[in-house]
Amino acid sequence: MRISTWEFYIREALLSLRRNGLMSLASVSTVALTFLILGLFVLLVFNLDHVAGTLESQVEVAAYLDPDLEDGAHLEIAKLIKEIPGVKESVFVSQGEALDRLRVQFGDRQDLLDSVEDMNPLRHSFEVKAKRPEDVKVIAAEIARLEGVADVKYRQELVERLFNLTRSIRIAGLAVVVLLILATIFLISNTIRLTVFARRKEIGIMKLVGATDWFIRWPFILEGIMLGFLGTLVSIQILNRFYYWFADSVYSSLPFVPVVSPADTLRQLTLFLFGLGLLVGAFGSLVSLRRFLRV
Amino acid sequence: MRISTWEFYIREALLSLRRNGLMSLASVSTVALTFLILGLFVLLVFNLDHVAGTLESQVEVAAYLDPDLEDGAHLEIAKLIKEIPGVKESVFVSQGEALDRLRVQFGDRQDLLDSVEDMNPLRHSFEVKAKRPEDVKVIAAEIARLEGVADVKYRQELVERLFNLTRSIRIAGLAVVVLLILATIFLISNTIRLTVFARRKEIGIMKLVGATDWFIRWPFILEGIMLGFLGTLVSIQILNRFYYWFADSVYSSLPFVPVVSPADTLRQLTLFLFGLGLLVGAFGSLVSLRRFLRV
Amino acid sequence: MIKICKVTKTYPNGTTALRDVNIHIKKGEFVFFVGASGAGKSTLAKLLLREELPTKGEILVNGVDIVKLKRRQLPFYRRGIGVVFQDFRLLPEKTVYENVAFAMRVVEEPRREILRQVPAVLHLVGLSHKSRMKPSQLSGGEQQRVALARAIVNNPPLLLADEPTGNLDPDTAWEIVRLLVEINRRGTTVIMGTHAREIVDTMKKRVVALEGGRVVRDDQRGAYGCEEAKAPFVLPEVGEPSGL
Amino acid sequence: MIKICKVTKTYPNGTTALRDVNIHIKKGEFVFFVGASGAGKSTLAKLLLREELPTKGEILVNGVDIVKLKRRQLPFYRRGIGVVFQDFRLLPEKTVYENVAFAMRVVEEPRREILRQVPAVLHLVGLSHKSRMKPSQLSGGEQQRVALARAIVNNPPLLLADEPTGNLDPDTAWEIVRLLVEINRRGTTVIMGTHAREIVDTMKKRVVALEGGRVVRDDQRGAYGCEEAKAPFVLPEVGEPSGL
Ligand SMILES: Nc1ncnc2c1ncn2[C@@H]1O[C@H](COP(=O)(O)OP(=O)(O)OP(=O)(O)O)[C@@H](O)[C@H]1O
Ligand SMILES: Nc1ncnc2c1ncn2[C@@H]1O[C@H](COP(=O)(O)OP(=O)(O)OP(=O)(O)O)[C@@H](O)[C@H]1O
Ligand SMILES: [Mg+2]
Ligand SMILES: [Mg+2]
Repeated sequence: MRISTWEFYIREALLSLRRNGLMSLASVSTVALTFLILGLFVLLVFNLDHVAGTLESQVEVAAYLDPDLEDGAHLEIAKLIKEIPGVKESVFVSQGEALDRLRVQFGDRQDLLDSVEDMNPLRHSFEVKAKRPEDVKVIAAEIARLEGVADVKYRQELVERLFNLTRSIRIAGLAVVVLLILATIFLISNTIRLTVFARRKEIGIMKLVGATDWFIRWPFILEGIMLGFLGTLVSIQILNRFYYWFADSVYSSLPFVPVVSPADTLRQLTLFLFGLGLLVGAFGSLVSLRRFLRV
Repeated sequence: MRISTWEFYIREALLSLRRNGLMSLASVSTVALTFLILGLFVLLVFNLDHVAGTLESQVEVAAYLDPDLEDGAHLEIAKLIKEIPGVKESVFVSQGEALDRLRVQFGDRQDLLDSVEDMNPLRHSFEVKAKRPEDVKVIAAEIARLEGVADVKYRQELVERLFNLTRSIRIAGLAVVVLLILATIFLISNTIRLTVFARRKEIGIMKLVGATDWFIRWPFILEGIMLGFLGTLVSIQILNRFYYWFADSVYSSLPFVPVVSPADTLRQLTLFLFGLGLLVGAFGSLVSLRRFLRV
Repeated sequence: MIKICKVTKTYPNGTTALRDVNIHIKKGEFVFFVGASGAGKSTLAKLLLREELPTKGEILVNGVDIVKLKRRQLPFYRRGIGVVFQDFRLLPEKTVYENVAFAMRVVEEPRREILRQVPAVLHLVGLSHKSRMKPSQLSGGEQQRVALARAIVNNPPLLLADEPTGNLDPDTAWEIVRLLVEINRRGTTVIMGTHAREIVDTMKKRVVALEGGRVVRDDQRGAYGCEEAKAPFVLPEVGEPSGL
Repeated sequence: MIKICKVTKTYPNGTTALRDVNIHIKKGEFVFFVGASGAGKSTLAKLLLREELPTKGEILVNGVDIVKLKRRQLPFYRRGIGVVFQDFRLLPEKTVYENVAFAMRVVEEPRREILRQVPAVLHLVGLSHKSRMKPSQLSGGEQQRVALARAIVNNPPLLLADEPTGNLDPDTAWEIVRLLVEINRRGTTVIMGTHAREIVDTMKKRVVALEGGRVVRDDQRGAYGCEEAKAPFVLPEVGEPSGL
């Protein structure tokens, strides 16, 4: 195929974009708008997943030590706990600290504790966090087998609930995103189909003048790709600005809410949307043409 | 205007729907799909709002009574509390009940309480729920002024957080829904504009034959209304089925999650979507026609 | 009835299609517009229909300056004119019957009238048997006759026919001209742009000749060409050098 | 070169446009197809271009049965045919130049060739000055000449011209016919459907007459009508009763 033919295809595609201003605008804005909605939900799902992950990592196992353990023996135990696979971190809580905490929990009913002050009945303990909630059970068992550990407790029910919650969030999020992707593809190719439909007569004429199917297709495909590209560009710009602003304002006003850091996420999202945009543009054109090439 | 002219308009609109099969299909499916997404989010927002409302109604004020109050005096106080505007419900918690609760809270550290068993330091109290979290402050003040009430406590911080949370949910939900409505309107009228564009030549011919603008407009408007109607019908059907299924499965598997009851919500949503669908269809046609009527 | 005074039409792209044209047409006249390809015949028809506006000059129809017509009044003005467009301009999605009926529906004729008139007109142009077909299912000449049927169905006082016989064989063309003459006899002013030398020469009606947008001739009982009889065409010699 | 054997064409809506047609055309011939409106001329052209398939019969072009051509082969077959469509079929969004150049791009002519050939052909049909315009900015006759320019720009071995002079004044029409004759002299087979009696009668070429889809006449040096000279048309009497 001659280079000048490719030049022709590209020139045709560009010209057509400009000539069919209304139709191009309709396609580009449909891509931009649907991708904007899609992108916002992908970001939302990313963040929900992140929050879920943060929650998961806070599940704790409490390991109470033998009350008659020597001072300093807990350092050995700490080392052993850290070696258990799946453990994220473990924190030593001394008898004294435990009582202080209880005091805080009791708030204005401190008087209840005054009586026990002198004979602190609490024990030293470790608070162990697991990387994933499904590991908690195994970790608890491992810790229980360590020498010097008297008792291991974790909130079975809470762990399971959390596990269910994060799994539901992930499944629902994925489902919504997949549905939105399908809807987006459908809406965009609907629009492209209409723009091709408006030019069906031209396609017929080209065929009668001796154009091959591919000679007719290429400019349309390139146009579809350009439409996809432009639409994606617009949506990506808006998404970027919005998300940086959003992440900033959350960081500064609600620092305890975990937000996915923008740079990485947006890079992935950009790649994904561009890929999708170009594919939908190209295939949308290709599929829409089929009917009208039968002349 | 003659009746036969109206008959003509309707016949034209119906014929055009059938003749422009591809374009009609594109419009109807765009309406259906965008409304489906819109409807799902309206339902989601309704439910989030419902959950938020449920949370709000659980904000409590604790009113501790004078320890040396006569037995039975609390009945009088209960009556007075119920009369305070904004109070949703109030529950009497006796000394004994309070201790039992504490016991439950302590779990396996019951030993802590054994010492206080005999000289129960806890007091009788009322747990008062407000209808709206913003009323809590006023209600607490009112209760404090009652005779026989020694002390009033409520968790200022929790109330405010909850208040913020529910307000954010409502604002964010409303914002998303409004944005989706705008996007929906835009996508639908984009599609209609393309279908009108494909018939711009016909419009020009009609004008040259002496048709008034309204003679040309009416069939398009009616067609737009029919497109909107059909699209809404499809989306409403799917939304109905889905939401009944969803509500049922939540009721049966997660009874503690509050779900908005289907019947009412769906009736409102149906009305809203039908209104929106018909309006967008009619106005979409009307606006799209404008350019091409200038002949 | 029609007064075209010093009309010049320059299209937005710079082409001047009419230059300083003055034509008066009386009610009931039958006028041929002739001229080479691109002389400005269709442009004149477009101006009369107010599809285009003149760049300069006035066009009075029944004493009304149609340049000044308001958008609202346009449809009502146009209803007084039947038009056969050079490129037919039929509604592609409507049947032959509906295309013709459309012109009557536009003026809200009662259904009874439509049911009576449309088949009659289709019979006149010889297309009764094609009334259920779409324009795309017709031959060129058939489409042209549908366009004529639509133009005359409302008995308009003015008929603009832009090459109404361009796609017709001589016999059918003559039948159409016969029809136009008949309509003209009943009082309709007929303006016909045409290239059909035989028809113009035979009819001996008023002929306005355009050339490069100017009126170069306006004869009461004129012919297609300047000389009454033109020398017949001579085939080029075999082997003659040519520009191809 | 072309053998049309027992071809019948019935359109999906039941109209039979051609009935049992047999025509053989030798390479280098110049053939007129004449016939009343709806006789089947355009249908024949559509069959030869394989825009439509015959209901019955065979069409051999250069020994190949074009009915059996595969979809893939179609464009290459069509490149051997230049066509002037009755309704022009220009690409509305392209300029005159681009419309003509398109036929050359399709066969991937080098750019040098396109730059040389397109202006030359536009000059031949007298439209050099309109090359930057869109079809909608041209008069009917100008559009028709663009269609012709596109048909001949690739020097195809077969030229199908469906009423290529229908929208042209007699002088321009004769120039176009002259062009066709010249092209024919260089070896191109020319098939021309026409209603122009004067042209057919003057040219004395082979004439195939169709009537209701049947070949009713096929004369080697024929005329438009059966009789060499037809009685001139007589205007209807004043006041003659009519069907309107
Ligand atoms: N819309 C337009 N924009 C620009 N130029 C135009 C337009 N329509 C016509 N023209 C130009 O105006 C001139 C007159 O055109 P017009 O259609 O009036 O010719 P005509 O006499 O009808 O020719 P024909 O016999 O070929 O139909 C031509 O040169 C044509 O190219
Ligand atoms: N696509 C179609 N579908 C159905 N019928 C058609 C179709 N095209 C043409 N016809 C019919 O076939 C017959 C022959 O049509 P054709 O176009 O071949 O005539 P023609 O000889 O070219 O006439 P004209 O001189 O008017 O152009 C006509 O009766 C016409 O109505
Ligand atoms: Mg013209
Ligand atoms: Mg024909």
